[in-house]
Amino acid sequence: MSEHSSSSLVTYVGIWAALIVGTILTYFAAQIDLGPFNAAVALTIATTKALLVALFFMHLKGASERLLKLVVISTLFFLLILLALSMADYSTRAWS
Amino acid sequence: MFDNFPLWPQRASTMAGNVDALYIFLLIVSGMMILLIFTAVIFFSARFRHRRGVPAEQIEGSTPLELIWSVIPFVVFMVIFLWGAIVYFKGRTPPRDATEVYVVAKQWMWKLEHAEGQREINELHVPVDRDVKLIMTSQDVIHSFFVPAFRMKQDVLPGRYTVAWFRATKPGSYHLFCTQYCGTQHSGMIGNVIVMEPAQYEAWMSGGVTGPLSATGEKIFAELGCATCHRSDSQGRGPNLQGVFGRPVDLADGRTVTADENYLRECILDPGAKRVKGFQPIMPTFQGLVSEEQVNALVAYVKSLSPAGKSGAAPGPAVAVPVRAAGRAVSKGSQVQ
Amino acid sequence: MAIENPQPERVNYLNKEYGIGSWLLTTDHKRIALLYLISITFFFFIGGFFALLIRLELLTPTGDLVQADTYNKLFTMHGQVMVFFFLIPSIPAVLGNFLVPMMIGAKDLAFPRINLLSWYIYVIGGVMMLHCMATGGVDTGWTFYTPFSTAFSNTKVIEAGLAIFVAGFSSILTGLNFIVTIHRMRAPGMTWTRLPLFIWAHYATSIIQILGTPVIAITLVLVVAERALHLGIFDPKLGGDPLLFQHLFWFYSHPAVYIMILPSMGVVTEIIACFSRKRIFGYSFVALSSIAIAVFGFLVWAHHMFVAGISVYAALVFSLLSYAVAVPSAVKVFNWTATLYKGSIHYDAPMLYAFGFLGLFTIGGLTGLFLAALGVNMHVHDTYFVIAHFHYIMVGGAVMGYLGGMHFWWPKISGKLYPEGWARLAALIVFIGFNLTFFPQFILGYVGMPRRYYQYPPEFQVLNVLSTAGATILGVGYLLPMIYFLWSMRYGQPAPDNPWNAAGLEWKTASPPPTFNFDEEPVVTWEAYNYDELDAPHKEEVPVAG
Amino acid sequence: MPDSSLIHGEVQNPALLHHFAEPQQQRDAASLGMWIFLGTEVMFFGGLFCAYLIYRLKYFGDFAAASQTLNAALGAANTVVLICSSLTVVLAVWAAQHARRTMLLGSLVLTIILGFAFLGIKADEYQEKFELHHVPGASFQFQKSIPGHPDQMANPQHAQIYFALYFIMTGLHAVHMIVGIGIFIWLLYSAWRGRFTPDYYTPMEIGGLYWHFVDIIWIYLFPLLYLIDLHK
Repeated sequence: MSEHSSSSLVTYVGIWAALIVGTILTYFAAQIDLGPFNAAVALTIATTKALLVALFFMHLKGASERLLKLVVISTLFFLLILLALSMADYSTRAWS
Repeated sequence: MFDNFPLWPQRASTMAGNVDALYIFLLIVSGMMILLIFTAVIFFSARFRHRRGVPAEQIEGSTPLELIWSVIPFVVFMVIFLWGAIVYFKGRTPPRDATEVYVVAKQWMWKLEHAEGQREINELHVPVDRDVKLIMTSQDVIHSFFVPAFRMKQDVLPGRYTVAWFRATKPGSYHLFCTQYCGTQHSGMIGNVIVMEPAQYEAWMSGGVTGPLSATGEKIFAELGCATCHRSDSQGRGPNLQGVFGRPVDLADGRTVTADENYLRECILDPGAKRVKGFQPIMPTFQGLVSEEQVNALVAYVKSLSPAGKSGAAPGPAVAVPVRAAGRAVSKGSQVQ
Repeated sequence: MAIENPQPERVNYLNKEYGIGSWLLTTDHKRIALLYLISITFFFFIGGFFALLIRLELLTPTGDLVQADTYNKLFTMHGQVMVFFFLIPSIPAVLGNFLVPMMIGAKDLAFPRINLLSWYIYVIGGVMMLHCMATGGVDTGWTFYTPFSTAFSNTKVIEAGLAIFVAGFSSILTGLNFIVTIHRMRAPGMTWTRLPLFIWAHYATSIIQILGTPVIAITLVLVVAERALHLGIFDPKLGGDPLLFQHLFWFYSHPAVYIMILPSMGVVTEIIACFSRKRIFGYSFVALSSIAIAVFGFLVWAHHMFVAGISVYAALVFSLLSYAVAVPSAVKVFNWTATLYKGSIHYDAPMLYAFGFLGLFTIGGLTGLFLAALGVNMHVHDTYFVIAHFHYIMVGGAVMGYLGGMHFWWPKISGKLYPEGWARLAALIVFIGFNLTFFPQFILGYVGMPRRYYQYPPEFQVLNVLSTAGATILGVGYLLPMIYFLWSMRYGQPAPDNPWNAAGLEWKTASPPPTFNFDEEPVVTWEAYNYDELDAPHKEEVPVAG
Repeated sequence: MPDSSLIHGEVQNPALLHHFAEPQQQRDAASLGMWIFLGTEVMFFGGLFCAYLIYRLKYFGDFAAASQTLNAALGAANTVVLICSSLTVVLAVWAAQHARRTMLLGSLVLTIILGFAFLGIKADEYQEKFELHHVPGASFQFQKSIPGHPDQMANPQHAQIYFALYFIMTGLHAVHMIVGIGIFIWLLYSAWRGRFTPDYYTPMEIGGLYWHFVDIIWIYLFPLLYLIDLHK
C-alpha cells in the first residue's frame, strides 16, 4: 500500500505522456509507406500502450499475487487460440 | 432378411472398404476398452463389496500406472488419427482424370449436370468403376451431399464450390441424402445414385443430349460478350483463357493463386477480388446476371480450354469432339471381358 | 414438517424465513440453488416433452403426427431448451451453487447478490425463450447455422437468439462467482490439494463458462444483426462466409459440452469415493485432468466441421487435438475404476447412478473416437451416430451424474431421506431405457440415417421403433425421481447430518444446513476423502441409510 | 432487500459483507472478480476481432477503401481523450486512497466530462456515416476506389462488411463507455457522500479497472479501424 505514495503520481503522468506520444506516433507512422510493416508497427504500438495501461494504471505490475497476471495471460492465450486456429483454416483452404 | 433391419450399410464404392476397415478397427479397440472397463468395474464391485469389519484399503495412486494408462491410449489414438487422416486424404483428393458432374443444390432438390450435358434432378446416373468428381455449389443455404453406400459426404455451400469424388464398385440404386439441415423439406431432399454397367450407361447417356456442358458454356461465353476481351490471341483487354485452368496465376496485388474451379467462379462473380496482373479492372461483375448453372457451364468451358481441364469426360474444344470420348474408353474395357 | 422429530427443529436455511419475498430476494446460495432447481426442472420437462413428440413422430417412416415445419421446430427447441436452459445450468447452478461454498467451508459464494442476479438473468432468458416458443418457435436447429438462420428461416430466430444471449450471462456470472469463491473463500487449512474433486471440476467448468460463453454471445449478436439488417458477415450472397459462423459457434459450443460433463464427473468422483469408502485413486491426476479437459476443450472445435468445407490441413490439426482431449477423459475413467479396487463397495442409489455414468460415459467417449477419426467422420457426420454419441455424453453422462448427485445430496438439501428402493429401481429403469433409446441410433447412424429427418426410408423403421420404445421407458425413469423427491419432502424420514458417513465439509454441518452453512468456521486439518479415518475401527460405524 | 449481513453480529466495518472474514479478503475477491469479468469481455470482443481479422485479410483493398472514409484525426483525438480520462481515473483512485476529497471529486468529474466528449465525437462520426449512406442496410451506398489502385472500384458488399464490423465494434465499445459513465456518476455520488476512505475504496478500484479496459479496447480499435493503408 505504501508504494502508492505521491511518487506514483509522477509515474502516472509519465505513463500518460508515453501514451499520448504513442498515439501521435501511430497516427504519423500510418501516413508513411512501410510496405507490409504498417500494420505490424500500428499493432506493436497499440500493444505497448495496452501494456502500459494494464501494468501501471491497472496496477498489474504492483499486484502482489501472480493470480491476476495468470488471469490476463490465460485470457490472452485463449483469444490467441481463437484467432490462430480460425486462421489455420482460412489460410490453408486451397486443396486440389 | 435384413431388408427392414439393416445393421450395416451397403458397400458400393472404393472408399467404403477403407472407411469400414477403420470403423471395424475402432469397433475392436473400443470393444476391448469397454470389455476391460466393464469387467474391471463389475469384478471390483462384486469382489470388494462391503463386508462388515473389512475396511477399504487406502491406495494413494500410482504414477507409473497413470503414465501407462495415459501413454498407451495416446499411442492407440495416434494410430487411429493417422489412419483416419489417410482415409480422409483419399476421400478429399479427386483423381485427375475423373468424370465431372456439376451439382447445384437448392431448397429442396439436387440438380445434377454431367459434363457431357445430361441434366438430372434428384437422380444421378454414373457408370460403375469410373472416378466421378462432383463440383458442388448451393443456390441458397448449406446442404450436404451424402451417399451412405459410398461412405461419402461433403457439405455444399452457397457462394463457392466444394468438391467430392467417388468410384462406384457395384451397380445398383443407392440413397442420396441431404445431411445438412436446410429447412422444411430437409428430409425430402433425397434422391438416388444409380450405378450402371458401362453398356447400360452408354445407352442412358445417348438419350436426349443437348451437347456437352462446355458447349453450353461456350454459347453463354459468346452471348455475354466475354470473347470481346478474353480473346484467344494475346491482344485482348482481358487475360487469354487458353490453358489457364490448373496453372498458377500472378495477381495484381502480388499474390499467386492456382486457377481452380473456385478461382474461375470468383473471377466471374467478383472480378475485382483476384485480378490478374497486368490487366485493368474493367470487367463488370456477373453476380445476379448468371445462374449457378450458367456459372458452372462457363467454368466447364474455360476448363475445356486447357489440357488440365480436359481430363475425364470433359471434352476438349467443345462441339468438335464427339461427346463421350472417355466413356468409350471404359466401354472398350468392358468389351474385353 | 417432520412431526415425529423428537428434538425441537433446528433453524436451517429452509425454515429460517418464510414467504415469497424471502425466496425471491434471497442471497443465500442454497436457496438460489433451489430456485435454479425448480426452473431447470421446468425446462427439463419442456425439453423432454419435445423429445417425446420427436420420438413419436419417428415411429413411422412417413410424417403423420406433426407437420414437417412443426417437427423442425420440435428438434430445434428440444436442443435449445435442453442445452442452454437445462444442461448448462444443471449441475453447476444447482449442485454447484449449493455445494461449492459448503465444500470449501465458506459462508456463501463470494458475490451472493451477483448469484441472485444470475438466476434472474436466467429467468429472463427463459421467459424470452418461452415467449419465442409460444409465438411460433424457431426452426434453425439449435446450431443456428447461417445463412439458413440469417436469410432463409421465417421463424423467430431473433427472439431465440436473444433469449440464449441473455441466458449466457447467467452462466458467465455463475462461473465468475465460482472461480473467485474457490480462490478467495476457502476455510483455513483447505489447501488446493485438499479440495474435493467436485470443486476442481467446477473450477475447470467455470473457466470454460467465462471464456467461452462471451464468444457465442457476440456470435448471436452478429446473427441477430445480420438477420435484421443483412450486413453480409455470414451471408455468401453479400460476400460473407457461413463457415465463420460455424467457427465462432463451435468455439463455444464444443467446450460447452465440457460445461455439461465436467461437473458431472465431479459428482461421480464424490459418489465413487464415498461408496467405495476410499480416497480417490490418483487424486492429483483426476484434478489436473479436469483442467486439461477445460484447456484442450478449446482447441478442438472444428471437428464439428470436417465435412463443412474447411481446409484439409486445418481438419488434420483439429483431429489431432481432438485425440489429445480424449486422453484426460480416459485417465479419469481409469482412475475411477481403480478407486473401486480393494474398496468396500456399497450399492446405494447414488452409486448405481455413478455406475451408470461410468458405463454410458465410457461408450459415449469411445464413440467420440470414431467421430474424431477424419476418415470415419466423413461417413457418420450429421447422422444418427452423432446423435447417439452426444446423448451418451450429455444424457448418459451429464444427466446420470446430475441424478446421482441429486440423490447423494438430497438428504443434505432437503433434510429428508428418499425411498431407497424406488431410487434403485429408477436408476435401473433410466439405465435400461437410455440404452434402448440411444444404442440403436449408433447402428442407425452408421447405416446412414441423417439427423433432423422428419421422414425416413422404411428400412430404418425397426431401429427407430426400438428407440421410441426406449424413450418411453426413459421418460418413466425420469418421472420417478421427481415424484419420490417431492414425496419425501413431506413424508420422508428426517435425514441425519451425514447419512452416508461421507467425507467432505458439507456433511459436517446440519441437514439441512443453517443459513451460514457452519455454526463455527471450520478449520481443515485432513486430506480430502479421509475415509480411512471415518471408517477407523475405534469409531462406531454409522450404518448407511436406506 | 433483507440483507442478512446487517443481522449478522460482530460486523464492525459497515462495508464488510457478512460472508467475508476480513476486509482484505473482500477486496481481493472484488478485484479478482473484476479481472475475470474483464477476461470475459476480452473474449466478447474477441469474436469480433476474429471476424475482423478474417475479412480484413480476405478483402484488404476494400477494407482500406472503406477505412479511409473515416476521419483518422477524429479517431486520434478520441484516443487522446480516452487516454486523458484514464489518467484522471488513476488520479481519482489515488485520491480516494489518500483521502484527498477535492482531488477525488475533481478527477471523477473530469473523467465523466471526458467520457461524454468521447461519445460526442463518436456521435459526430456516426452522423457523418449516416449522411454518406455508409451505414449497412437497405440504404447502404459505397463508391470509392481502392487506395493505390485509382482505377479499381472497391466492392461495395465487402465495404459493407467493413462498416458492419466498424459499427458493431465501435457501437459495443460505446455501449461500454455509456455503462462506464453510469458507473462513474454513481462513484461520484458515493464519493460526494464520503463513502470512500483509505480503508475502503474497492468500488473506485474496480470501476477504474473497467474504465481502463474500455480504454485498452479503443487503443486497438483505433489503428485497426482507422489506419488501414493510410499512406496510399
